[in-house]
Amino acid sequence: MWRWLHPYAKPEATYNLLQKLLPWFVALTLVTLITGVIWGLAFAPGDYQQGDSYRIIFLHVPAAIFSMGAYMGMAIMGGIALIWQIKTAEWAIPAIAPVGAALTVVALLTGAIWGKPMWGTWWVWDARLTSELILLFLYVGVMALYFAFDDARTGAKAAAILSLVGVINLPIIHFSVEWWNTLHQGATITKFERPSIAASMLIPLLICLAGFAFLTVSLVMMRLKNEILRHELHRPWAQQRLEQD
Amino acid sequence: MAFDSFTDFVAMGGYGLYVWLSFFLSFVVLAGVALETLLAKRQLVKKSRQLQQRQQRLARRTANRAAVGDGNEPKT
Amino acid sequence: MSQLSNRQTWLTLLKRDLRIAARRRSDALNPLLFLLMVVTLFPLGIGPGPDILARIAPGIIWVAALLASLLGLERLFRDDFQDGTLEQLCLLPQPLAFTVTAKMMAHWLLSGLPLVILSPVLALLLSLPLQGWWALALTLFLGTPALSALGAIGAALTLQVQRGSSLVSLILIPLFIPLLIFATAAVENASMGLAVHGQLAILAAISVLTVTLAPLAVAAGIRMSVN
Amino acid sequence: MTQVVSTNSPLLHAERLSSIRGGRVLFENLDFSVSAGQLWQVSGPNGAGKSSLLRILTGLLEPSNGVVFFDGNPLNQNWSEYCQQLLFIGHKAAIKGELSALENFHWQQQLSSVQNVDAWDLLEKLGLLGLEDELTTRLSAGQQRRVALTRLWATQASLWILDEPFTALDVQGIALLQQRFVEHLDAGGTIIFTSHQSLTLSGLMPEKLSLEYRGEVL
Repeated sequence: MWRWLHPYAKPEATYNLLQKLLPWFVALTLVTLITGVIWGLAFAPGDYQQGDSYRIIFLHVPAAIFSMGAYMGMAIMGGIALIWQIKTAEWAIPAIAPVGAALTVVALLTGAIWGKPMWGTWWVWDARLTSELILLFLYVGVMALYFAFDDARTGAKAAAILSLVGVINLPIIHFSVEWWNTLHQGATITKFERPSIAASMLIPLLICLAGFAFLTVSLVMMRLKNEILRHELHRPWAQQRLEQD
Repeated sequence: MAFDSFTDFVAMGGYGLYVWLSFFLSFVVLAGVALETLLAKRQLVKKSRQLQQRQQRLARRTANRAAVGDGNEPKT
Repeated sequence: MSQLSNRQTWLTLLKRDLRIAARRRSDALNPLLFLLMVVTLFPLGIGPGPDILARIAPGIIWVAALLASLLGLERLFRDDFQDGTLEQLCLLPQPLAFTVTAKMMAHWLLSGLPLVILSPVLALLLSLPLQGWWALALTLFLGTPALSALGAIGAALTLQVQRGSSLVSLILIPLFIPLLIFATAAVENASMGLAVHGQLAILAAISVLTVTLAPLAVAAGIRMSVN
Repeated sequence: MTQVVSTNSPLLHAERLSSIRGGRVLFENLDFSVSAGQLWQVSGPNGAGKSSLLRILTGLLEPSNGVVFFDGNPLNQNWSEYCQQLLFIGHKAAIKGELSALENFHWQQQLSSVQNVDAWDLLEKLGLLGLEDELTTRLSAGQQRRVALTRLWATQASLWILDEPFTALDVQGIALLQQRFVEHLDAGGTIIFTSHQSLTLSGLMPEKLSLEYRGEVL
């Protein structure tokens, strides 16, 4: 597999591949996301307990899942950057981090807004929200570290190491926060997802999940293209590409 | 269709404010990231043009100096 | 050729760091005084009622300890970085991930251990019930090695950054959270007379995991900074 | 005392070395071989990349392109072996200001695995006797340099890489260091050092590697 991937370690080849794939991913994002959101908002039946406020989960759950997923992806890229010294993987870190942070913010916002009618306050120290908040701090740390260096390569390496440290810590943090939550909260809080969810709600949720997956990948691809050009700006091919679009 | 009328749809069973607010804010945040990316691309185009101009200027000056016959390298 | 044993190298580095620290005592002392003062602020801000103080004592002491541990971190590798010692450490035949553990140990002896020793005073000031005292000392004893190890990662990564101390805090505080949760839970349980083995075991496990894996990240960070 | 590495292949071999620092090309496609027993002087104006080249040779700095071979293998493949053969004194001399001259000598010596050097003899030779308990921050630049150079008398390393070893030294100090160079070379050792002033080394004929300043900005 690495032999096959090797040509894409060359920035120009990666750029061309991204250029070719991006329109498809953007199209897929638009189709799935619009379908999922309209289905979720208008066609999925209301919840017998939460009424129509539950429709927020069509955003919240995918955002929460892919905020974590993006962190994993960033850490994997960090590992590749550190072990194989592949530049494109280094540049993927500043491409992924802001997207992941944005997804985390979406998960936090939607969680808080959902909490207002359910719990009566905008913020509750619920396990999932707290984890998301800490995840946001982790993203902020990675980005702050990356931008603290004058030399982008050093910054990328530092951010790569930090994201690996973070990804080892993430399950520990997640587990400790869950445990802390059961310790301090009564049973009055209704959990966000119930164990069983009706198919009529599950299908739009799955479509939304796919939509967010494509959205995450598309945004990362767009940003990665920028990062490649930013670092290859002195090369003729990058200058040509920039003139073309 | 889970709603009888458009007003029902907007009202979201009394939760309209929360549902629409969360969809709106999510859109703003994610569109913000996309917009920032597109703007960064524009900046890159600008920077690339500047760089090209600088390279051309540099090439022209060295060509001029060679023509005049003053072959001294600038001391730094 | 007399091959120098790893143990001897390690001890040389440890002794050197301790001797340097002995020449500048304020570096080790200031975080402790900071901790003491922060703990003093809470009764002044919340009121001196022993009930409420005892209730929040574990949290206050641990949060203050976390903040205090961030204070001196910036200097952990910086002096060695500036005078070229760090380059020499990289060029030792022993792996860097091994030699940095000597520096981490020195840091713990100078920052973590004094905290453990100071903890009864803090417990006294915040009227923590007597059953909680040993639990507090024990959680600090088990948790501070992880603080030193994580702190070393932060310090190594920000070596090249001018005035990196606020950045170090930004990076590290999220990573400290599990320690805080389990340590305070253990002290709370102990002061109520409940069992604390579970929390202490988890705390120890986190510490062991951190102390074994952190040197790799620290070594990578130092190599990157020296480059 | 000094170990002689006897091989037919060059001790250190650089292949197509390039270094780009801060968007500026320091040098490109540098090829050279250093054999055991040779003395090499790297010269060039400020900013030509002398220090960077030495740091690349020690393996501290990664070249932007190219490989350095030690004994026929790339550096990182027998790193531990290389570190045992290498003594590097950089621009920053790894002297601890909070420690005295003697303490500085002791900890560095303990790491260098040489035990049978008499510290007092050495301090006397380098004119540091009487200053041994003084904290090194209180010493002059030349004296601090001498403290750093004590390592050259207490080492088993065969390859010395020295960045500007002669700076801040007085005439006596320079003579002393030259004498040590001769001893080391006679014992089959190898020295690579930088100096931007063209130094007249009595009786020493260094191989020259000059780097020139290139203003190219990427």
